[in-house]
Amino acid sequence: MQVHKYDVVIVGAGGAGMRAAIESGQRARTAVLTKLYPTRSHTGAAQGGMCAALANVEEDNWEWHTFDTIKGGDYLVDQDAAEVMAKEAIDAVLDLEKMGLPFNRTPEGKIDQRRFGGHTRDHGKAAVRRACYAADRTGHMILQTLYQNCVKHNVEFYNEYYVLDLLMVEEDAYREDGTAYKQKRVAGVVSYDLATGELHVFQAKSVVFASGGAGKVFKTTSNAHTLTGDGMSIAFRSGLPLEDMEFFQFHPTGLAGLGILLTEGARGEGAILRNSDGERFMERYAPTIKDLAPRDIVARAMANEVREGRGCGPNKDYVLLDLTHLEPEHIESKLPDITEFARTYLGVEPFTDPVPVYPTAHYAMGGVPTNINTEVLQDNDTVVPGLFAAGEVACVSVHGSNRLGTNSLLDINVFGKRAGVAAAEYSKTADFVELPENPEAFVTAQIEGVLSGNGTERVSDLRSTLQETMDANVQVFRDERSLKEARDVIEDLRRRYKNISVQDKGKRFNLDLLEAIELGFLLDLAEVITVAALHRKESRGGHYREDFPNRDDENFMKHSMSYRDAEAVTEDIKGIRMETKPVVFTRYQPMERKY
Amino acid sequence: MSKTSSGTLYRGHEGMWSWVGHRVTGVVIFLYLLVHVLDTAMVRVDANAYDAIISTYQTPWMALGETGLVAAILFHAFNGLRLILVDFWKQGTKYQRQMLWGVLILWVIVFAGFAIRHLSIAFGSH
Amino acid sequence: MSTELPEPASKIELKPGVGGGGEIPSFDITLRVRRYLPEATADAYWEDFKLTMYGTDRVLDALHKVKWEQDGTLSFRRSCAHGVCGSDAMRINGRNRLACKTLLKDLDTSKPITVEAIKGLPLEKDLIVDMEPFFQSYREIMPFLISKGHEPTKERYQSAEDRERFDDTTKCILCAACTSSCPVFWTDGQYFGPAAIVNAHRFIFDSRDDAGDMRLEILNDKEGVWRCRTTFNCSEACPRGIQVTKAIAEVKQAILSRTV
Amino acid sequence: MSVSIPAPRSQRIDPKYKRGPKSRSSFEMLAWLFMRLSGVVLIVLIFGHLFANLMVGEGISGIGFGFVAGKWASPIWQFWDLAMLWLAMLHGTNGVRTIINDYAEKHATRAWLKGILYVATIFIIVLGSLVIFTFDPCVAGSQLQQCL
Ligand SMILES: Cc1cc2nc3c(=O)[nH]c(=O)nc-3n(C[C@H](O)[C@H](O)[C@H](O)COP(=O)(O)OP(=O)(O)OC[C@H]3O[C@@H](n4cnc5c(N)ncnc54)[C@H](O)[C@@H]3O)c2cc1C
Ligand code: HEM
Ligand code: SF4
Ligand code: F3S
Ligand code: FES
Repeated sequence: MQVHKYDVVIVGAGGAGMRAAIESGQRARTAVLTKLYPTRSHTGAAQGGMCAALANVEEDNWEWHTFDTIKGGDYLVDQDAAEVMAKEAIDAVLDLEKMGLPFNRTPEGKIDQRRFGGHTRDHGKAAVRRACYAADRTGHMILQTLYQNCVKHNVEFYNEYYVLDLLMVEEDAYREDGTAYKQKRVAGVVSYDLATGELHVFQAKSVVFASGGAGKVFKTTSNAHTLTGDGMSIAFRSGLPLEDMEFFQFHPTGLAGLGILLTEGARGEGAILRNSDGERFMERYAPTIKDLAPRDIVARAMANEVREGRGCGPNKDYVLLDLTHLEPEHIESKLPDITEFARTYLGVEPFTDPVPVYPTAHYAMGGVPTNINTEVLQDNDTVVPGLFAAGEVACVSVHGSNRLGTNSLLDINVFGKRAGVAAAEYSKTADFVELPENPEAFVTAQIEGVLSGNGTERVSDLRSTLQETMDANVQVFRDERSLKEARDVIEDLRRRYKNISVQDKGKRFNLDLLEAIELGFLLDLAEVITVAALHRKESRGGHYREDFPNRDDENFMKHSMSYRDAEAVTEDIKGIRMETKPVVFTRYQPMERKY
Repeated sequence: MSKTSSGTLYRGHEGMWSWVGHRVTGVVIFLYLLVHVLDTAMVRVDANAYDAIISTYQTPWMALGETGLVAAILFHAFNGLRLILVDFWKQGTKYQRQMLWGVLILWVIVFAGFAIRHLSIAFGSH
Repeated sequence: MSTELPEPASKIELKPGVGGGGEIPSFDITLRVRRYLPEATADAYWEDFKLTMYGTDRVLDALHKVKWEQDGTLSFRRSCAHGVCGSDAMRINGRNRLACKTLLKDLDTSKPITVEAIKGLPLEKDLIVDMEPFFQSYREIMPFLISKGHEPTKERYQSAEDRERFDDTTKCILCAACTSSCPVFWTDGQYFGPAAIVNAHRFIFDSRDDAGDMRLEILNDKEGVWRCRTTFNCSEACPRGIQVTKAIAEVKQAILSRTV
Repeated sequence: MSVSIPAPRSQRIDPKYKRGPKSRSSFEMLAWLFMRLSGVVLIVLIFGHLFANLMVGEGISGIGFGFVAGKWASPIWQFWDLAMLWLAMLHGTNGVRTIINDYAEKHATRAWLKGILYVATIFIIVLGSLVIFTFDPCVAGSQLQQCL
């Protein structure tokens, strides 16, 4: 084992992590630990764009953007955070341009902007062109540009270092009203070097979590194989809460079976959805706007068709996205990417045949709770000094119960930057927190446990069972029965997880071992998601309970906070305590969400 | 680095094989040139010795060798022109494949012309 | 939407087979993987795996199937699984491709499908190579925008044509398929390699950048652009369809016209 | 688990990939340019040479001391062959130099091979030039009329 000392340690080198590193690297001694080479992070997969009210092509302002964000999130958005994000969006885009990001340009040479779902002028009057973009590779360009600037500023990367534990200490402390509580402080992290199998402990004054999403909880997902929610799960295991985990966004049009995303733009250009009878089924669910209804409505309609036996394909488990009535030239010029994906991955020629699609798990609205300064909260309002989080792993919460397209790339830039600055500033005045004795003990035991286990269960079997269960029971439709079923399966998988074995016992590039550990993270999160979903007996944004189909502001206009607590029992699950946290309102009162 | 023994040959496309050809022919021509200057240098030493050496060039076997050499020179020369076009002509990289076919066609034609004439002289007049 | 589209039929006849039912077509393949387990054997060796795969499966799926069902020690990098992250460049049937973008049915499945690590970088385990030398070359060409003078308060302007000038080379995902397909790089590891040149090109031809000369100077090295023998392997290998050799030619021209 | 292997990345980057100090001059560029320019000229020279020697008249059968003497009697052919000698040798030498750079990994090997190459090249160029400049039609054994 080796010990390294840094002022700031950043976990994750996606958009959020690298944006933080650029700020922090110039102010304090910074290390970035990442399980992937930075340019492999999933931020690179984002296509659509990044919103900011630049008003380059038409009138716009950040207040409208704030409103759209809040309304899009079905009023579960913390409005102070949404204001910060919309206000700082403009600088976030300009910063990226100055760093060299090659945005598409208007004829005058300014950054071009285009329309995107849910972004409107003057509180919903009409669609507005707010998304800045670089062809259909906006995320790729952001990721590359940020990495380039990290190279410029000589940021120290530890590539293929898996962070497996967060080191924190607890101190007795007293609130203003005199009540005692345990104050957590961050001491560092423990990481596993993939190439050598050695453990490295990083002692740091500030730790920034930016480890991205957790889409692999589901089977059908637009997320990468490596998005296993490590950061969320590590925080949860360390006794920190997770906020709003029941809210997961399902994007309607993922390539069936694969989950690869086909942008919303397809339907914008006139593509329509059909079931196995060739029916344009959206006519039944949203008679006026049909296929262009909001993401959650379309996704539910698709799932319903399949559920009622009108799915297509050998297993009747998907519907069709029909572009065959459109002009080939038009598709080719507007949607080159999705036509290429359909051709490459499904062998379907979209000009002549409809493309199999199904909702795909896309984005975790919830995560590690933070305030607008990206400081992680250990309860509703106590920050953990030195611990920060940004990006998909965090929940500030700017997305509430449903994220608007293009707001995530914005989120990672705005709050990534804030996290980098805050972490560096904090490290200037803070002292190192003493490492606990044997800081690596937990991880060593965990690894030894997996390596020496010679049980009969195979990691891949457990994982696919988990993912299938989640797809079947915790996807766009949920009700008490399905959630309980998922809960039972997860409980069973947890038991079976104790009996796994891996074949690779070596130290070098032991991905077999890491997949086993990642499965542990997934099981944790699946459980939290399911319990939180059971707990929220209403429908809001991405969370739709068939047994409670309406929004219930009276009882549920609040964030959910899941804690790990050995004593507690929630919804028959031992070890999870559910609490709530009020939503921050500044000026927009909840209204019915109608477009 | 035996442990990293390299596995199969890389199955490149036309561009790679033409480069292999260009390199091999280049070396062959170079080696031939070294010898050729040495033998030609005999004209400075003894006319008979020179004629003796040249007469070996006139045997059928050597004639075949000469033919091979010319084949190599022709390929190297035409492909060299292609490479120059790739480097200097704006559309060069786009049409490199087509140009390679051009090189091969040109090569076949010119080489056939040469071979007929040369071999008929070499084999015919003795 | 402003343009009036003809309202599509609310119900159409689907072609047979599209609507549902029936078997998923499957086929058997042999995956011949170049294994190298440094902790077990000194040498690399071939190992065959027999698999039943489906029409939409890619080489990556076959590798996963081996790893998850037959041999957990098989090691390879992957992440996005749809050709945008650049993790899984490997030599498939002798040519560099991304495993996640290569459909099995497009390969000849009557023969074993060979899968090996990319060439020219130190092999670490099975299909995993050490990427550090590759990224080192990338970092050396100063892959970031350098502009002199005052920072504008708003964005710098750039015409659509100027933006188009370097569009092709912005697509690079640093997968190393190009560099590890280059015959020069295989034998001369010091060659900067096509990927580094592509990324230099991206900045040299960006109208906002002022450090083109420095990058040209870096590449006017004995291990720089002049090492390229225009073998085009890089262009053929690039999964993003970047015209790599063309970019290299443009950099050569730029160095020439700058010095001559 | 019996084989002992060096820890990967212990020396982050294998020396094989360590570039030497940056070359300051534009030598490589000039060499590259020379390959292309000399190539174009060589096409004319070599094709002319082959045509004159192998295609016209009696072709290869006609070549002998007399043929050479006849050609070199003309300063044009003398110049032609001299240019061809120099260009081809320099072109070929530079080509082989590239090849050595490509395949010889060790610095010392590179240096040795290139040393041998350059010695051979200088020897051949000097020898060839001398032969052309000091050509004597009446060298020993000459059967030419003017010498008899
Ligand atoms: C297909 C697709 C399209 C999208 N399109 C858009 C769009 O158009 N607009 C938009 O705004 N948003 C879009 N999104 C959402 C957005 O891209 C993501 O939410 C965002 O990029 C997340 O960035 P991140 O920095 O938080 O995480 P990531 O980019 O996922 O990075 C995570 C990082 O954490 C590291 N990491 C993870 N676990 C560990 C560990 N245990 N130890 C060390 N390091 C670790 C990884 O190596 C990686 O570097 C899209 C998402 C997808 C999947
Ligand atoms: C006939 C006219 C010729 C032309 C047009 C020509 C053209 C070229 C060109 C353009 C190159 C550079 C290739 C590159 O940089 O990738 C080259 C390389 C080379 N040439 Fe020639 N050449 C000719 C004759 C010769 C002769 C007569 C010799 C031998 C003495 C020769 C030997 C070589 C060698 C050894 C190389 C290096 C090959 C390599 O690096 O792979 N060439 N030639
Ligand atoms: S140029 Fe193409 S092949 Fe090379 S690294 Fe970039 S994307 Fe990969
Ligand atoms: S493969 Fe290599 S030789 Fe040049 S054209 Fe590409 S860099
Ligand atoms: S896994 Fe990302 S490119 Fe193949």
